[in-house]
Amino acid sequence: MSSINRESITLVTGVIGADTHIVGNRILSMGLEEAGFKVVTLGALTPAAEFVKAAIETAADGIMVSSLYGQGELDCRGFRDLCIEAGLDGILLYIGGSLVVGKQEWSEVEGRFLGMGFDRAFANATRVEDVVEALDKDFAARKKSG
Amino acid sequence: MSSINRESITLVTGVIGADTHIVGNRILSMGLEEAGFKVVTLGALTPAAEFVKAAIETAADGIMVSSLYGQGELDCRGFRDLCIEAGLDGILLYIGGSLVVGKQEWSEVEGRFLGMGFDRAFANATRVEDVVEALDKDFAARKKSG
Amino acid sequence: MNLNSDDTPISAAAIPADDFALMRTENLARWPTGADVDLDEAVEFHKSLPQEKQLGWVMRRAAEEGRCLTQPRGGFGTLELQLELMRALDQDGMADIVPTTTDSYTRNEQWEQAATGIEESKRQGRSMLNGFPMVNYGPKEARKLIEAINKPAIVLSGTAMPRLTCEVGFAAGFSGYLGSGIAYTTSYTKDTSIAEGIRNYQYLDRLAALYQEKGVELHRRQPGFLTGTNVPPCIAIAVGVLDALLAAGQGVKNYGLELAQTLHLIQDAAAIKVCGELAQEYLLAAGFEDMFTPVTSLHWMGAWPQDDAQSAALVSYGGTLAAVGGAVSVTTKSTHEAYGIPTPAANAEGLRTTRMAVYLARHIRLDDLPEFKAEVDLLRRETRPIIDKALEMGDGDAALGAVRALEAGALDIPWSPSRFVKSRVMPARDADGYLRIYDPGDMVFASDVAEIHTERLKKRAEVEGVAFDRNLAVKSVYEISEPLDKLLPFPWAAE
Amino acid sequence: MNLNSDDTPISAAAIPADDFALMRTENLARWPTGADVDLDEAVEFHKSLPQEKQLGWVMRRAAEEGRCLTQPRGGFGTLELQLELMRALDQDGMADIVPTTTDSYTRNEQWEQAATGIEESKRQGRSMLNGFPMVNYGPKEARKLIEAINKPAIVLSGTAMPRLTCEVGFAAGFSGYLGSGIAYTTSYTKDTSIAEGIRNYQYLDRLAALYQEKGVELHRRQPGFLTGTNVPPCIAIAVGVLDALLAAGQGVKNYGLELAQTLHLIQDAAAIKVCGELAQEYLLAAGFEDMFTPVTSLHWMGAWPQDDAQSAALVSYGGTLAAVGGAVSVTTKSTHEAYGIPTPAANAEGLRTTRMAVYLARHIRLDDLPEFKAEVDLLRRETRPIIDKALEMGDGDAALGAVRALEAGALDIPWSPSRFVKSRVMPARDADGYLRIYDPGDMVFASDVAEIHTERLKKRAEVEGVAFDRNLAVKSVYEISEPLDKLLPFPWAAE
Ligand code: B12
Ligand code: B12
Repeated sequence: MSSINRESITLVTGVIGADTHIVGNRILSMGLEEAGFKVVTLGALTPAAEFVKAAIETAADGIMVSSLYGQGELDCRGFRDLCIEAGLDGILLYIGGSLVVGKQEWSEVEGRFLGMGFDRAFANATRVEDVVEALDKDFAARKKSG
Repeated sequence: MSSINRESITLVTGVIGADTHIVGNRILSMGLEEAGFKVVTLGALTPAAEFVKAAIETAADGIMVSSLYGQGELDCRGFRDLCIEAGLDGILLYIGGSLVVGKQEWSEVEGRFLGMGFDRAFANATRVEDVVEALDKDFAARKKSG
Repeated sequence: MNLNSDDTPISAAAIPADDFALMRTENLARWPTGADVDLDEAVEFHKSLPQEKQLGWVMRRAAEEGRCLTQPRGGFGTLELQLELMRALDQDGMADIVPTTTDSYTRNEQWEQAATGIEESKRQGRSMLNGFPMVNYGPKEARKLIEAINKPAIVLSGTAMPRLTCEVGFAAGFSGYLGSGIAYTTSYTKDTSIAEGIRNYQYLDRLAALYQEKGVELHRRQPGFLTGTNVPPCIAIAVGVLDALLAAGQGVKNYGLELAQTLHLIQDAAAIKVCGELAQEYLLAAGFEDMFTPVTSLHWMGAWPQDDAQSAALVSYGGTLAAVGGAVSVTTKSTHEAYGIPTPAANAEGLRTTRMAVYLARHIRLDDLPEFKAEVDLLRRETRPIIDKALEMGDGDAALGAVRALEAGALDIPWSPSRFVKSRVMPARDADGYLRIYDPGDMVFASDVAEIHTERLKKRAEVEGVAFDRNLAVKSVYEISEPLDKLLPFPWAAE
Repeated sequence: MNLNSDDTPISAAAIPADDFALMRTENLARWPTGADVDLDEAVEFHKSLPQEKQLGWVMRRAAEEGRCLTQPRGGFGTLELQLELMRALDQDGMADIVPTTTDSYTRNEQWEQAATGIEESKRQGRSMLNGFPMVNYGPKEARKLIEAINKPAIVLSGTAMPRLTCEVGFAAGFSGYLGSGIAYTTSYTKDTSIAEGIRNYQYLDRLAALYQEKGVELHRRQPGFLTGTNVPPCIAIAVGVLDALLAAGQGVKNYGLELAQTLHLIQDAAAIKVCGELAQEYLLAAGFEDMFTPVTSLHWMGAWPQDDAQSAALVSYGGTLAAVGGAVSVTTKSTHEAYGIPTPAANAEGLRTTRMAVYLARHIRLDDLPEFKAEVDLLRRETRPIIDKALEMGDGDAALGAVRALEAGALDIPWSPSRFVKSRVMPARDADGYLRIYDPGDMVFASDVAEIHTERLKKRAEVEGVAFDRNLAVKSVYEISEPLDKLLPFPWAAE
């Protein structure tokens, strides 16, 4: 944790698709800022392409996608490919919220989203502290390896 | 229903075993009396043998056993035999209440008590009207066949 | 749709009949099923329904008789699934009002995509849409839903674009319709201007008024929950009153006002009382003398706990709060809320638990409790200035006032996704469990009122030994969803 | 047992130490495990427990801190099943107080039969007993239960014959014990005289006082539910106060009073308040100045509905009522109540739902509500004369007074199985949901008080268009267990 400099890291946040659930995403954005990261907030109802555009424009290190309304599974298909096409090869991709319709086994849900190319997926009781911890770990690992 | 004369029918009521749940049994007794039956009330905490003794003494036509506390399954074993031994061969035996420990499939519970020799078993939401209806039916049938 | 583009100056005045006829023609031409909307036939159908299947009548009777009716939410992606759901809610759930929630594509007027969703749902045998695609099925098919139940039916469609859906819904025989220009635009959109949202709902209200002119009293309803997230009653009521003025302006006579529960028995009862009161006060002042404005209480709209047993208490308490507060109806959730759209069975259970809770508390009223009276008084003092300010900013016009007040932040909505809302106001729960305002943003409260909010929240910070800062607001978003061992641990656990 | 046969005149005086020593020796000799009871060893064990596992301390702290603790009921027929149950209630249910309910054979001191029950349970792999056979297992084995949990444990044993069970329970390390001479004898027995029941509980109280003398403060508790069936608060409180006087007479210092919920928010809050008040009033008047008498509220003790969803509302409302009433603890039931003894999981869920309900209502108090004040006043005017009359009939002795008052019907218990109770009093629910007295039997109320009861019940008969007769009482027994379509049907259903 000590090895990374959060101020040098830019994260893009937003809620994907036709989803208006902004609360958790805003709290997350506030928390990441407080923790020292640079945060670019796209807000609710953000098409996948806009995430990528913003990430390019701000030379972001990671994209934090929220999805609550249950249709995230449809909205997120091909998200990693979009990033790669835009030249954002190594960008860190996190997803969090209520990712699917109805009550489903989390391990399965997680697997589905990791399969789509997200580096991590978070269930809806996730607290910001845990996200910060994961970010620190992942960026520290990248620093070492990269 | 018209064919039977309730006043000529004597029913013994009571709560079997170490069971103190008197409320339903008392309401049942009150209701049977109101419907016109002769009712002999033994009250709560009545050993099996006392039912039989009272039935003999009052030349009863039926015994209405209540059991609520869950141990009725133990208390009622051999009840029909006791009656037969005492010469009460054809006496009508009803049981009602919360007959077993815990939430069990009613059809199974019923089967168990019918197997013990009860003519009918009633679950705990039973209302007095339904009991009266069953009694009328059973006594009418007996009159015809007997 | 030139008659209602953003160029037209917005106003609360009724849409003239000729203009409206034109607007309707344009609107109905947007999707094939629009052609099946036959207003006169629909009017006849509504008139042929028994009174107890007409929500306008049912709401009036419930208010007269002091009932608290139950209503769930619910929508699935195909007619077959929706029929099954509505029958279950009617029969197993004993819902007094049966809902049809539309799916998100329908809400966004993406009917092509909704069509795909129907196909996918049919193929997979389960709902791939989060609601019923009302427009795609059209009024003839949707009428089967009305025929399948013995209760009145209401359309629930969280959107700023209800124009075609409302035409289809009313024509199908739905006698209730939830939604309003200010509440839904501020909570369901990012880039839709408030004026546009208001115009869209003026269309809907004008349509309801047209039915009224033809002798059918439909029930229109304002969704007071807004962002559902710790919305203080003063804000919910202010928006409700403004939305009611807009509906009245179009000629609506039967207009429900919803209020999301704060989960504080006294605050919720006070809110229900003040909401009904102020709605009438402002409607009368604006010259609308015969608008019926029953209040509906909504089960907790914020984040729910993951534990079904904990959620059961929220469901049940939701019935208690509605009954004690004297709400005319209560909109229910289920123990599945934290996870996803409930199964018909879970939804029906939520209805029955709520109904029993309503039964148990039906005699309780807090009107004479001093703490209740104080809260009523405070709430009036909080709310009137917000409405007055908005009306003033609109030179007396509720539509214009709402747009300008939201722009300026004089009327503000917490946690709103909309670009046209400041969303700087920050509510938090105080030490006594009341929802208060930590940061008013640009909203202006009388200094003694503001003082009460600050003092109560400072008291909480003190009691909990935490800083008096924005975290109080964030914690209050999480609070009700926290596990019990955090909310109420065994107090003296071993180290 | 000559020292306490029915020949000995009954009195509320403390059992002399010598006599008590003799009684204990006789008592412990009745079943082999009695020999394992070692009082001094037990005292050391209790002292070695952390405070939070000692119910006497926990109840005092809860009262000081204004907490409402949760406690379920629960007992299974073998040690293994009981261990599993108690762990589940402690951990999954977050119970603040963990129970061991004994089985009915144990309650009736039929230990041979209990032994068969244990065997049968083991053979069948499911509990054939409706509780834990505490005496058969004895203090050494039962102590494993105390060691398995992190909370205080209480023995629940509805019986008039607690002598050996209490010896074993306290020796095992249980720090709480529910039961009392008047309440349990009138509700759990048919042929046991009230005097005998009182004597048996005097033994138990004297034993608790012996622990107290040796520095261990156990929590004794009076089971205010009696027959659990529509017991009006005035009767429950009168019995509670008399039982408390009896316990005080033996030297008990930490004595809880239970009250079954009437399910009326205001009546229950009033009952909790008046119960605590009058207990202290009469104890002080009798010279007992330092008895601690916290009040516990009990989830609905009458018949439950068959529908889990409906029952969930009773569970949740039970938490609400306890919290709003300011009870120090609440004893919970589960959604399985109508069917049978709940599974550990269902029992734990009932605890969590209740706990959440307590959390939600923890700030609500009705003390300043005029309707509450009126009910408090009425309740005082109902209850004091009952207690005064009993004490008068006993020439100032609570034991003698209780026996004589019950015999005469001046103190009466509805729906009692006991030959020694008139059980002519008939309660019924009034039009506002309050439990009132339809027929006082031989109980004497001031005429203005009696008038209120009659008038309220006549109002109900009128409202419902039924006769003012005994059926009101019978209907009130069924009421809460009725299905929802009977309790609260859709009001305007088609014919
Ligand atoms: C509040 C709420 C609303 C509000 C939203 C207000 C707003 N503008 O934000 C309103 C009332 C408007 C609303 C509307 C709808 N809602 Co809604 N809503 C909720 C509710 C009750 C709480 C959500 C919330 O704010 N939680 C609190 C925040 C703090 O938590 P969070 O969002 O989970 O975020 C945290 C974590 O998940 C994590 N996190 C979030 N994003 C990310 C991203 C990353 C990268 C990481 C690492 C972590 C992370 O960190 C956050 C902070 O701790 C949930 C149910 C619930 N959970 O109790 C339903 C729920 C999400 N809604 C639901 C639905 C269906 C809808 C509607 C379609 C409803 C309808 N039928 O009308 C519409 C959606 C419209 C649309 N187009 O989006 C469903 C989703 C169904 C599903 N997934 O299966 C839910 C689960 C309710 C249900 N059981 O039906 N809703
Ligand atoms: C009130 C009550 C009590 C009161 C009883 C007061 C009294 N003296 O009568 C008190 C509090 C004292 C009590 C004590 C106990 N109870 Co209890 N009690 C109940 C409760 C809540 C309601 C029973 C009742 O009165 N119902 C109302 C009447 C009108 O209905 P009813 O009794 O079912 O009777 C009707 C029908 O069943 C039918 N009927 C009844 N008998 C008969 C007979 C015939 C022949 C026919 C045809 C019909 C018929 O007609 C009646 C009138 O409509 C039930 C749970 C429930 N049902 O909600 C538990 C319940 C019966 N009790 C139970 C238990 C375990 C006990 C105790 C052992 C508890 C304990 N652990 O301390 C003790 C028993 C002590 C003993 N030795 O008996 C369990 C039984 C468990 C099981 N069967 O698996 C139950 C189901 C609760 C539970 N879920 O744990 N209890």
